[in-house]
Amino acid sequence: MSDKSSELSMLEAINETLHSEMARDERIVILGEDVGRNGGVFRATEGLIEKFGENRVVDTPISEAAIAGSSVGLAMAGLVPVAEIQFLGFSYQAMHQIAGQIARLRYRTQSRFEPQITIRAPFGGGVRTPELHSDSLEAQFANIPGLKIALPASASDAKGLLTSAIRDPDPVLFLEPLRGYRGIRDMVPDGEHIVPLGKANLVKEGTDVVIISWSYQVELCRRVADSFEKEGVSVAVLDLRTLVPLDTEAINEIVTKCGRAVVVQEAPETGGFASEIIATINDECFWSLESPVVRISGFDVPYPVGMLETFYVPDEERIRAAVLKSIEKD
Amino acid sequence: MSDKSSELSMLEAINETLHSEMARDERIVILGEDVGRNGGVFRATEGLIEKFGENRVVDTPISEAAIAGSSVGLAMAGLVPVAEIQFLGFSYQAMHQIAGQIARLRYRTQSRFEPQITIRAPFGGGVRTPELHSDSLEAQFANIPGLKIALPASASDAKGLLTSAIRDPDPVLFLEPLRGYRGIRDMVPDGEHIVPLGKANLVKEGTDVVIISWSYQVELCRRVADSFEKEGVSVAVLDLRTLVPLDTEAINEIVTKCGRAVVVQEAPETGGFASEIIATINDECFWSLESPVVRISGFDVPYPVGMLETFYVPDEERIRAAVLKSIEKD
Amino acid sequence: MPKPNDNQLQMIFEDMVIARTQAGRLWNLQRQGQIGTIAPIDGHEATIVGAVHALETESDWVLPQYREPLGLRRYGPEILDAFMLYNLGHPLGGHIPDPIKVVPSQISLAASIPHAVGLAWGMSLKNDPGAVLVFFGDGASSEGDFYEAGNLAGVLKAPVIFLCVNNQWAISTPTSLQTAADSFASKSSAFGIPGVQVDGNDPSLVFEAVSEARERAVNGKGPTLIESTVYRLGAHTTADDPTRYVPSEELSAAKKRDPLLSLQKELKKRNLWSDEKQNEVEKYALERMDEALEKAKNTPLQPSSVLDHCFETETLRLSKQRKYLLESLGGAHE
Amino acid sequence: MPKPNDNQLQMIFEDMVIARTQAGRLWNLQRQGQIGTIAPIDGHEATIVGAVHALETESDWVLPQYREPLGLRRYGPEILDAFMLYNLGHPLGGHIPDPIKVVPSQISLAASIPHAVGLAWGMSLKNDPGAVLVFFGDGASSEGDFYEAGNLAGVLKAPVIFLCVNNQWAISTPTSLQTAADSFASKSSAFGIPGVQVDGNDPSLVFEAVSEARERAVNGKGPTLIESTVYRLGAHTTADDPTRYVPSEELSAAKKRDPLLSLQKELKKRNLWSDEKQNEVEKYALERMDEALEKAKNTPLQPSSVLDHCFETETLRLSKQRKYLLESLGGAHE
Ligand SMILES: Cc1ncc(C[n+]2csc(CCOP(=O)(O)OP(=O)(O)O)c2C)c(N)n1
Ligand SMILES: Cc1ncc(C[n+]2csc(CCOP(=O)(O)OP(=O)(O)O)c2C)c(N)n1
Ligand SMILES: [Mg+2]
Ligand SMILES: [Mg+2]
Repeated sequence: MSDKSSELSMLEAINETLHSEMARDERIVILGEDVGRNGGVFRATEGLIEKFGENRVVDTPISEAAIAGSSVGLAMAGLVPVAEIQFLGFSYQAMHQIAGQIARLRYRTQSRFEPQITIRAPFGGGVRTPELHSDSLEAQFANIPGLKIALPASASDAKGLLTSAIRDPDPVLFLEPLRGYRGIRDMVPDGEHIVPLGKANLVKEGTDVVIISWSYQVELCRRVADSFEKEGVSVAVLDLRTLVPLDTEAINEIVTKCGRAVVVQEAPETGGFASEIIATINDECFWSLESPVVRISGFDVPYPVGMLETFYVPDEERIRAAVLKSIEKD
Repeated sequence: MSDKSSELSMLEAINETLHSEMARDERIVILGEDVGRNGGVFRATEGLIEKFGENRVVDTPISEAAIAGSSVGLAMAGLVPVAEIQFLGFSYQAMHQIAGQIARLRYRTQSRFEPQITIRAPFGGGVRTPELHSDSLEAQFANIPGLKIALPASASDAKGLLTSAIRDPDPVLFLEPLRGYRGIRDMVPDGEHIVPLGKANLVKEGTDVVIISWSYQVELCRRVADSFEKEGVSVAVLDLRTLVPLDTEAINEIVTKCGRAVVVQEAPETGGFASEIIATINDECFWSLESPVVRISGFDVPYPVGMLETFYVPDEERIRAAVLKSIEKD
Repeated sequence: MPKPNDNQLQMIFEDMVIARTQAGRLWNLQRQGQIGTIAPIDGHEATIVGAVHALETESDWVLPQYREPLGLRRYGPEILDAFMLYNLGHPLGGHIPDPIKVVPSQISLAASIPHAVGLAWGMSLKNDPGAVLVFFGDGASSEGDFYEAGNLAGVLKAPVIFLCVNNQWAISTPTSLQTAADSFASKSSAFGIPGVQVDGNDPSLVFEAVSEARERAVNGKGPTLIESTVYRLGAHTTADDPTRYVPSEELSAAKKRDPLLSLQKELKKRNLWSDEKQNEVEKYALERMDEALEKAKNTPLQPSSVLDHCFETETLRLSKQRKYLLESLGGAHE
Repeated sequence: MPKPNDNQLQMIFEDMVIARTQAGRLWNLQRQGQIGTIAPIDGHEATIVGAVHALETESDWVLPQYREPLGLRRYGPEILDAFMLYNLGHPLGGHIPDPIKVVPSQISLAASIPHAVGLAWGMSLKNDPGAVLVFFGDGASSEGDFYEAGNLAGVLKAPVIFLCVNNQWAISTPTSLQTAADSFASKSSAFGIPGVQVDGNDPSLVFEAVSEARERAVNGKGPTLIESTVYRLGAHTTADDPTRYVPSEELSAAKKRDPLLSLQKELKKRNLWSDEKQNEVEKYALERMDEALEKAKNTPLQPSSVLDHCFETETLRLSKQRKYLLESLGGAHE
């Protein structure tokens, strides 16, 4: 392990990680739509087919269910599939394989078969995509037992979490924010870099109120927290990094310390993962709450078309208002 | 409307409602696996094909996605599909049609097309079924904007809610508890009986603590509440009846009155709909809470095999303990 | 068998020229950042226009994938108007008004195929006249939805026409990696329905195949699967770089078979087309597009419309969200 | 073409008799409430046993739907042991131990077909010898999974054998409502692979077809779709009442073609079978089942094992749930 690092976009970090993991472990097979010759529609898999060949980097037919379903078989054969679903919205086509099969393989066979399967998929708003390209479906997956969910908010975490995801003996859904592919750049450690699944990241210390979030929204939360500094309000930011496993200890600790919390998600409000965080806070540290937790979400409508996107996705202004609401004296 | 009523099982109430709605509205078409000659594997559609013919009661191939997807087209043609998914677990095969198409039809066409579609599916534990027959997936659907979710807890509500569901111009997922089909019997009004979507039912008044639940679990909650009566503890029971729309007013009112709440669900804890209820309580009436809301759930594992079922599904003992925990003085 | 007559052929070619011309303008508009990602129609005109001209617009429904809208002019100017709103990211882009029998583009591949089957089935249950035509690509044919819907349609004998536009590519994936089947048409065996392969660069052949399929459909003989073979002459979309994967010789060869070239030549020879006519039609096409763009740009949009049309009647929670949105907009945006 | 020799045929028939006998006992056990819902094998024995005897158990995988377990005896006694645990609702019913190349029953129809393709593909990537055989019903063939997986296998030339057991019914749905295709075998055209139809009441023919398909598979020639035609002689499951929908004349006719009857006759004629042998085998079958049931009943089960095997390493939340469960059990159950 080296202690050098390089500035990379999240996309570059992901691509680099796929390269190094494939070189490390011969069992890894990449499969998905346009992942080969084209290097992925966002270039996340660029250069892999040239380096590792057509047997290990496979352009599949447009069959999400078969991509997920054949990954089960590949894992049974002792390989390590890293599948790409071109956009998370199309994981619905594979839901019976992801939720009904991949997530249950270990349980139903009592560990005879190990589902060492990673499913990568881009998601999230802000780049004016067509339908079903931007939807934040993480909460729906979080209610599926047997599946882990990682959502990096930085290039460095993208590398560290993807490495953990691929090596994890259980299935991991690895969600990549579209807006972060080129929009997020930071210093990424060279060489092997591991961020364990289940450890949240206290992006910013603070004592008055904590904003809890994940994926691209963390960046907005950080900016809002910074902006409060000048005003003498100390705002912490906790990046969950993974929803399953959930770092309840980190949540407990920081909420107990601050006494006030805001949860930010892009997903629709009803049944979004923010409600799980609020329920977890209720379980873990209700008595330290000095005000109700404030949640900021997308609305309870399908992800909208381009012209309406900015009115849907939570922005700094809304997060700011939520912080103010959380700390207002009543 | 008559004010007579008859004692029916939930299954009988559903069957009767399908008969009377089909007679009332010629546009209704029933489709699904084994819904015709066989009358449904639980006999929910018994007698319909004989009365309304093969054009209106259709045995489809085993293609859940095509059942849901062709329902979209039937609705476009001006018909009113009432589709059956044989077990809710197999709605995963149709998820891209339910979540990606049915729930969005109105929004994406700006109401040119009306998705007057009902999807019925049995679910829930307690009857030792094979895999994927018992899973409580309601929270995953609740995070899908554009879909309503009704889950009756009594035969009478089954009739009233199913009538509303079929007549609603928007898609309704109508979930029928396996354990309730024959296990729940009560007085059902004869003739037309409507229970509006979005109105919770205060099954039992109470002042010390309220148990909030839905579907079959309501029955257990009621029993627990009754048992507390002798001990001088006044336990209210709120049956949500529908998760979307959610009756936040009823939740607010009863939680404000009691100051203490327990939420009971069969689904896995993480990301279950109980967390949405807790978040809603946090939003609506945080300041009236005298103790943290207690949630009782299935565990974060796939729904287990028969011999382990009783250790998975919440029972009266667990609900009782939760009530005690909620009211214990600290 | 029904071939387009001279008048029809002229109208078909006119629509093809208009589609190609407008596609060029659209590409530029996208490059200027005026509209979002688009999927060019280039190379698909003969198939789309030829197919649509074989339908009865009053009774027959069309369900496009996403590459078709510019070729659906025969169904009325409303299609282009809605398409320009769609390209701007305006919600009304999804609203093609009654009574136009065209459903908006479908992004989720193959997802509209079961809709088409349900619609056709519903029409026959209601004894409505007409048939349903659904467009989809070679790539989309690999989705379970295609097969489940095709099989269901076969059983129901639904009046539906499955039109697989095989343009040789699904983004970067060639048909050789998409299926090992002899042809896409041969997949019809799985449904027990006829499968027809047609040269999609010749609108007369497409017209003929669709006419026959329509005959079968409206006469209770059930569905037909048509594979129309073309070549995607442009990029997959404005976001795609086909030079990464399309062999340039293959593309040049395909350009020689450009459906517009051969038909233009033939029509000119038969004095059914002229350079003046060509100029006139191109001019019209651009004017029409500018007009539609202008109209789209001037179509008002309330920010709060993000919350409209989720349900017929707003839920309590959506009302609360609307209040929040309006407050957060400070009233200024409304 | 490879036919089973006399010895093989004897072994096949023995397994068929054992399966039928055990199925009868199972039915009674279910009726007595000793085990959960089961799906009888009656009528499917020749297909299942014949197919499995054409495989190399050391190298070839089998993925059953749910009707097959009693017919998989050739893969070892572990299959029945696991199956009895499964019937009791014991979690170890899903654990067929290494190195037995059989995957547990699949309840989600067609869901194991893509698994079979992935497994076969993985084996060929690793240069492992052998092939993969996946069983599924006529009804399951209508699921998108079948088509997507079949198409993928065709492209990959994966060493997989798709064995569609057409028993004429999917619960109450007859094949005429399941598909309009000429046969289930003909669906292979959609994948560009060979499709074979075989009389599934004759284990020699099934053996032959599977042997050939296996030859193709292991020689890099890719997948085969086999439709084996039988008749479901019993109820769909113990929860089903087939008198509601199965025409009784059809059932009586099918019973005359009972796969056990004709083969028994033939073997007896050739002195390869006798009444004594029959009795002996039946007795063995019942003893073996009782033994497996006893063993299953005596397999210990901790209530807290409901929380085992979700992940390799327990998450924080699962540990908390385990603590809660153990407390709520009051320690008494452990
Ligand atoms: C269900 C689904 N999966 C993946 C995608 C992403 N995607 C968009 S277009 C495309 C290729 C489609 O190819 P084809 O169906 O041949 O149509 P063409 O673009 O060639 O006209 C893909 C994979 C999608 N839109 N929907
Ligand atoms: C995906 C899915 N949908 C529905 C069911 C419910 N179901 C169980 S068995 C069955 C019929 C299956 O028929 P077939 O595949 O022909 O097998 P058979 O029982 O005849 O052997 C159905 C519909 C299921 N198990 N899985
Ligand atoms: Mg294509
Ligand atoms: Mg069958």
